Amino acid sequence: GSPAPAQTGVSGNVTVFAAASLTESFRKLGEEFETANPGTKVTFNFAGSSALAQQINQGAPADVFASAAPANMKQVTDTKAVTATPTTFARNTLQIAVPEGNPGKITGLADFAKADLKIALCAEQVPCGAASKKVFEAAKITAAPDTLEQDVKAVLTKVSLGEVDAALVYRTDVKAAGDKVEGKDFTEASNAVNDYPIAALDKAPNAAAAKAFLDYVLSDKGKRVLSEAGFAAP
Amino acid sequence: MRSRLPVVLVLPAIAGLAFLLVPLAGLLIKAPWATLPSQLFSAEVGQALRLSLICASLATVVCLVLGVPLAWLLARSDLPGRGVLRALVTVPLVLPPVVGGVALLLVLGRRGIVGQHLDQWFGISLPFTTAGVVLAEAFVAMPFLVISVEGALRAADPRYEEAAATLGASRWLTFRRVTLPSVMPGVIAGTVLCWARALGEFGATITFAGNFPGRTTTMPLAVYLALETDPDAAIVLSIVLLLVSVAVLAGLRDKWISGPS
Amino acid sequence: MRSRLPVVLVLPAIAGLAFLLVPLAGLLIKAPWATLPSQLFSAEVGQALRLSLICASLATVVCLVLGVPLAWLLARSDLPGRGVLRALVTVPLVLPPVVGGVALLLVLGRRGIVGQHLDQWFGISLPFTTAGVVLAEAFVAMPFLVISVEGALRAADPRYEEAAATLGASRWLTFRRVTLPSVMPGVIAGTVLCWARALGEFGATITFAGNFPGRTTTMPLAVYLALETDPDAAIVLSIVLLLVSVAVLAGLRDKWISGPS
Amino acid sequence: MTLHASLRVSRAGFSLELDLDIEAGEVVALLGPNGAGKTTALRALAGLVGSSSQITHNGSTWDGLPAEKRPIGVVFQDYLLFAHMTALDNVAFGLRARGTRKAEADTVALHWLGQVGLGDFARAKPRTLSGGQAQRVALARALATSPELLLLDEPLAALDASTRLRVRSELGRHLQDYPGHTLLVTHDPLDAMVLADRIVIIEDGRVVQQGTPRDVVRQPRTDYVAHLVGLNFYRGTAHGTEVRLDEGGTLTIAEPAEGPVHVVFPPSAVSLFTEKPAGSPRNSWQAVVSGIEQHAHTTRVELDGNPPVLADITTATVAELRLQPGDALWVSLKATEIHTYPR
Amino acid sequence: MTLHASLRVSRAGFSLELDLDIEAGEVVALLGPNGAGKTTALRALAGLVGSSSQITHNGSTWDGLPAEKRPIGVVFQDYLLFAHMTALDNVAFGLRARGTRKAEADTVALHWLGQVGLGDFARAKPRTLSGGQAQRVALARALATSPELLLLDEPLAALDASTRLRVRSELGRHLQDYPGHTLLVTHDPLDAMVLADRIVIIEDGRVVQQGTPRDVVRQPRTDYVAHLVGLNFYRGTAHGTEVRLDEGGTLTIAEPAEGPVHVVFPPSAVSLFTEKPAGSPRNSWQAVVSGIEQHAHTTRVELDGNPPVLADITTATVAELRLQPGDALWVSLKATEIHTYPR
Ligand SMILES: Nc1ncnc2c1ncn2[C@@H]1O[C@H](COP(=O)(O)OP(=O)(O)OP(=O)(O)O)[C@@H](O)[C@H]1O
Ligand SMILES: Nc1ncnc2c1ncn2[C@@H]1O[C@H](COP(=O)(O)OP(=O)(O)OP(=O)(O)O)[C@@H](O)[C@H]1O
Ligand SMILES: [Mg+2]
Ligand SMILES: [Mg+2]
Repeated sequence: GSPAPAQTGVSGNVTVFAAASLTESFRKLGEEFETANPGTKVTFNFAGSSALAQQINQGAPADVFASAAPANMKQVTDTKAVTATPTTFARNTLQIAVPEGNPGKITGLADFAKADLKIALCAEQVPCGAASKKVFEAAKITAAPDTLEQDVKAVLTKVSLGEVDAALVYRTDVKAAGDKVEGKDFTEASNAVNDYPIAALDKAPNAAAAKAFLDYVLSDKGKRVLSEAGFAAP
Repeated sequence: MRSRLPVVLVLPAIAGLAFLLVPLAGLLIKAPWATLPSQLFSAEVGQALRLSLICASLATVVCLVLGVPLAWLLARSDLPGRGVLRALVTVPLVLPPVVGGVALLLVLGRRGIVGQHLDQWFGISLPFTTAGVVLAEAFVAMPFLVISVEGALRAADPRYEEAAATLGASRWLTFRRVTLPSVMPGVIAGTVLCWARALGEFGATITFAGNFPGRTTTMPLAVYLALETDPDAAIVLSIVLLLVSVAVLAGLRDKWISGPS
Repeated sequence: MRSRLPVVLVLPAIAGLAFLLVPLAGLLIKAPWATLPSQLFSAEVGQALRLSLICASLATVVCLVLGVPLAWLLARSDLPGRGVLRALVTVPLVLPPVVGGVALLLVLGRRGIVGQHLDQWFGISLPFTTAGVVLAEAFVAMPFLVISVEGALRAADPRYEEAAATLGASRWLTFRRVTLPSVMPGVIAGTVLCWARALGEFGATITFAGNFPGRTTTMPLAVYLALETDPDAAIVLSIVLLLVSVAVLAGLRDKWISGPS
Repeated sequence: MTLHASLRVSRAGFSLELDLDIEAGEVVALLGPNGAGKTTALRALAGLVGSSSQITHNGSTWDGLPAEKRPIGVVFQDYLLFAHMTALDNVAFGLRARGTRKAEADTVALHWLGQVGLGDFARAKPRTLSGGQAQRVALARALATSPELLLLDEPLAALDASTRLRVRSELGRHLQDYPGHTLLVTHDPLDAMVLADRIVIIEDGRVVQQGTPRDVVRQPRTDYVAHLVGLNFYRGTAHGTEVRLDEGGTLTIAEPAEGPVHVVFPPSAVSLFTEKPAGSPRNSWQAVVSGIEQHAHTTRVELDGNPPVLADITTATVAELRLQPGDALWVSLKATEIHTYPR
Repeated sequence: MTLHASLRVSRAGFSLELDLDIEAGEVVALLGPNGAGKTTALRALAGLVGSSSQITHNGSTWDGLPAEKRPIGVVFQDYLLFAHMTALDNVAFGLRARGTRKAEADTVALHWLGQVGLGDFARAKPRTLSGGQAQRVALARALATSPELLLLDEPLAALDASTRLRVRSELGRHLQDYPGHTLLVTHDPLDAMVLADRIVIIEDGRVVQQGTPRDVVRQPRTDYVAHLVGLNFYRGTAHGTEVRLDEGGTLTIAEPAEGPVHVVFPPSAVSLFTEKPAGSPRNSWQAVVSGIEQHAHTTRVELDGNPPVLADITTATVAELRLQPGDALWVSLKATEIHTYPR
């Protein structure tokens, strides 16, 4: 990791567009950043990464964009809203999520092929779905999902309500879901690691603060907050 | 024979029209038209479109069957606490659809209050099925129908119902043959709202019924997923949905309207 | 004096009521009530709730000002192609709200067709502002108002307007003093639909106006974020939204309704 | 078989207390000025208004029975035809509601449309009918179910004069054959006279007079009734052949009477002269013309005097006298034309 | 100053072709059976119906002028009072629409409500008014703006007999003072007679007769008009004092005539006998009673014969003859009572 940034003397508002899955950790980061840099104010816009990419491409006044997937970051680099190379600041791996008490008696990834179990996966179009696909390909398992959800939270809702017996989601999400969901690690998870890229925007209204926030996320303090939430270091 | 339309009405009307239509025009202008044909004739899009139309129509039927009597009860009976009931009926409108889906899961899901019995006793499981899509859409769309029809009922002259009663018609016959035809414009307006809302339904559907191609993937779900990877394709899909709905609405409404009047 | 309510109407009405209310009851039952007070009195929730109510009400005003004249134009004028216009007006209903937000960005965004000029000439930028929330909600909610009011207008007897004309009233005066009061129930129904829909709006708002606490984070957006971090809190927030809207609707509707009749 | 109705309706500023007995086959006409409560009484009989009325018919009570369970037919004052149905469907509605099959109901309905002279309008929608045509469809609709109690609220009001005569005599024929009870609300004394066996006159929710048409015509008891039947009407006190009128003036009558009496005579019994008449009429007094109205075959002259009086004279006389409002004339009246009866 | 109107309306199955001239201060009554097009003509004058009519008034044309620009006042057949306004607001509406300030408009409106006898009902909502009260408010509403052309579609139809007389004479007084043009649509020949200077009678969209009330009453030209004014009416061909009637029968008249004529006489000129009368009447023929109607002071007997005839006889005579439908009687008629005029 990089060393903790020195006091930069930045001030003013910094607007951060961040993937919704970063809500909890980035809020904490934002508070710490404000304390470390008096005179700054971090404003977050949490939404789906793709919606954020759309907004940035339509000229939204953002300073920093933290995406949950390289694909959404690519949408903004394609339009030259960001020309610098984005940095990967966190990684996430998949876990098997089962409802409290594991009613489906799930032991491993192989159970995902059982037709009589209710299985939820993310849709291929979203990052966790793409990762799931890679995992199943590596394990040579044909999964029999009952639903292909639009995001991890939707999958988790179904797990926590016991509507499905098993699902593949990110480790961070299992952690956030609390007691109602149990997570199980599996070996094939290493085949699909999801990178979270971050970048400052070229037209950032507050370029200095943007740089400072970006540095703070990549600093050790930032890493600690992210790892508390279950993210792996890049 | 009537005078010119008054500016004070026509200007806001045109502004309103522009407000609704210019964004649509924006979509049409920016859409990558080149990809439209390939999208339009892809099997998946066809499937999603068919499923959307079928589910929205079935949901509308469910809403009509349950919602019109409900509207009548709210408008004509002298139940105590009608005001609160009426407000409660409006509530699913306010509920974020995703929460609506959660509420449906709490009741009709595998471990839901009612759903667990459905599962145990009849082996019926609604989530992740096409029936689930219909239910989710109906839940979200029904208030539109109920409120439109109730408004129309309260504007209708109740003396026609008295006339029917003196002719020996029961309340049910009166409802069917006198009340309902006389509030047809309101019912049609409500049906259109209801169908359109059901057709565009996303949050409750994906939460309650999930997303499985051919079974529960309706157009809005397909659009949402396309937005994740290929926003242009999403716009094209939306335009397809729009064009189909405009065609259906323009076609059906004229037929319905010329019918009763 | 009238006979018993007919079973064939009352049964489906009750079924419909149950269908709408049982899921809400499910939410109420499963909600973590213990956290309610802390949620209810947290500054963020208060802020989001206030913003929601203000934006939904402003959006409703926008819809009334633009939508009622539009409904009148569709119902009373003899424009060519009214059927198609009417269907087009319904379209924003069908559009998945997220796509609606994209469409608004395409038109009113800083680089949008209209928005770039607003920005250059007047320095006005709508996205990511509270005004943007109002616009997004109005865009999504207006069709409800237009269609309800148009239905009511077409059910009203146009001969009263003729009577007003013979008394020397211009179309505008006739509209204000004769037509509008006589379709008040329809306008009220439409206003309720419109307000409720605006209050629950999520997709277009988060896309067009973003999610900035205190500025654009309405309750549905807060619910969305809560779903990310604490699903139980999301349910509690939804219930808060519900209770407030029921209170407002039950209160207002009785006042409005007793007014004109 | 009698229908006994004791109708009691009260609402802000108005109350109705009306006891009505209608025999089977009898036609009772309810007459009264606007707002007297005629429509309210009819609605109470039909079960359309919440009331504490008591109605018994054929040994059974109708109290609490909803409108659709009462064996009634109603023609409403403003038609209330179902706008989305054809005239035929409107007329067939009552039969269909009673379970008659469509083909049969349509046949009967067509018959009734024919009866009111609208056989050709079976397929017409109410909005394309003129006011009178609509009224006639409403009449056919009420008659089609052969109800036990027929309630008619101004059934002929919107008919043109010539159609009215025809429909009235048809209605009269039907009512004669009709075994049920009929209540006819009307403003028109002629309708009541022609169609009704008995006339009940109400003012402000209370009966002021009832009787056969002949009695009502001959012996009105209130100004309203006298006005209705077109008679000069006074209250007075008789001493032998002289009646002192309450509002001033004295009249000489032919048949001696004593005590408080009503005094009536037709306007046609009054003669007008520019000079004080000599000759036989024992009543003559001076009066001033206050109004002149041209009627079909006579001219009605309104005179202010002691007492004031209405006179019907021939148009020739008007021309001869060159009558103008303000003219002072001599009114003369034969004692034999004056009818008195106790108050 | 004349209002010239050449009204042309055509719709499926019906067309109206009506040329009307109304002088300033003149009241023209439009009479005709149901569906004749009276309301349609009124709507064309008001500018409420799309038509190719031409209307000129005071040198300017109204063609293409919308209803609200025409200086008119209309009383509609079914009132069309604004349900959400009080009676006062209804009456004040036209004044307010013309920019009169509220206080002033209310004063004038209250005056007009008083004129129609509803001063106490200023705050009442139309739904709480009885049918006749509502009609009177509609009348006040139309009169309140002092229009140049007043159009009345059956303004008195829903009034009770006694109110009707009062409102009619009030209306008559107002129309006399009123400098504008008035068109009155009515079914009631008496209303037309009392209120109108000229009567235009239309059937099926075409004028069949027009003239002063006196002329129309004396010389009807169609069955409808004869019916309206209550005369026996025939077409025939005269040779000296003998008229051969088209529908059969011959009548002897007093004044010789030649060629095609109309023949009329009042029902009261007809006498009925059980035996062939000797005496003076030169016309007598046998006929069968087909209907009997009790009127206020006479009985009307309908007889089938050659020709058929209506007779008004006293109630005493009815009793004396014990009249029943189906009885064969002798009809007798003095030649001097018969009026003929060329066709
Ligand atoms: N719905 C109502 N609410 C309150 N008052 C009413 C209502 N309908 C009628 N009234 C009042 O009740 C009284 C009786 O009215 P009703 O209609 O029975 O009179 P009516 O004799 O039928 O008069 P008309 O000959 O004008 O039809 C009137 O004073 C009227 O103003
Ligand atoms: N809106 C309409 N559409 C089609 N036909 C109509 C319409 N209104 C009236 N008619 C027809 O036009 C003709 C003339 O009708 P109108 O109402 O002018 O008659 P009217 O003389 O006023 O009759 P009434 O005395 O019954 O009021 C009738 O044949 C009627 O059926
Ligand atoms: Mg009445
Ligand atoms: Mg008419």
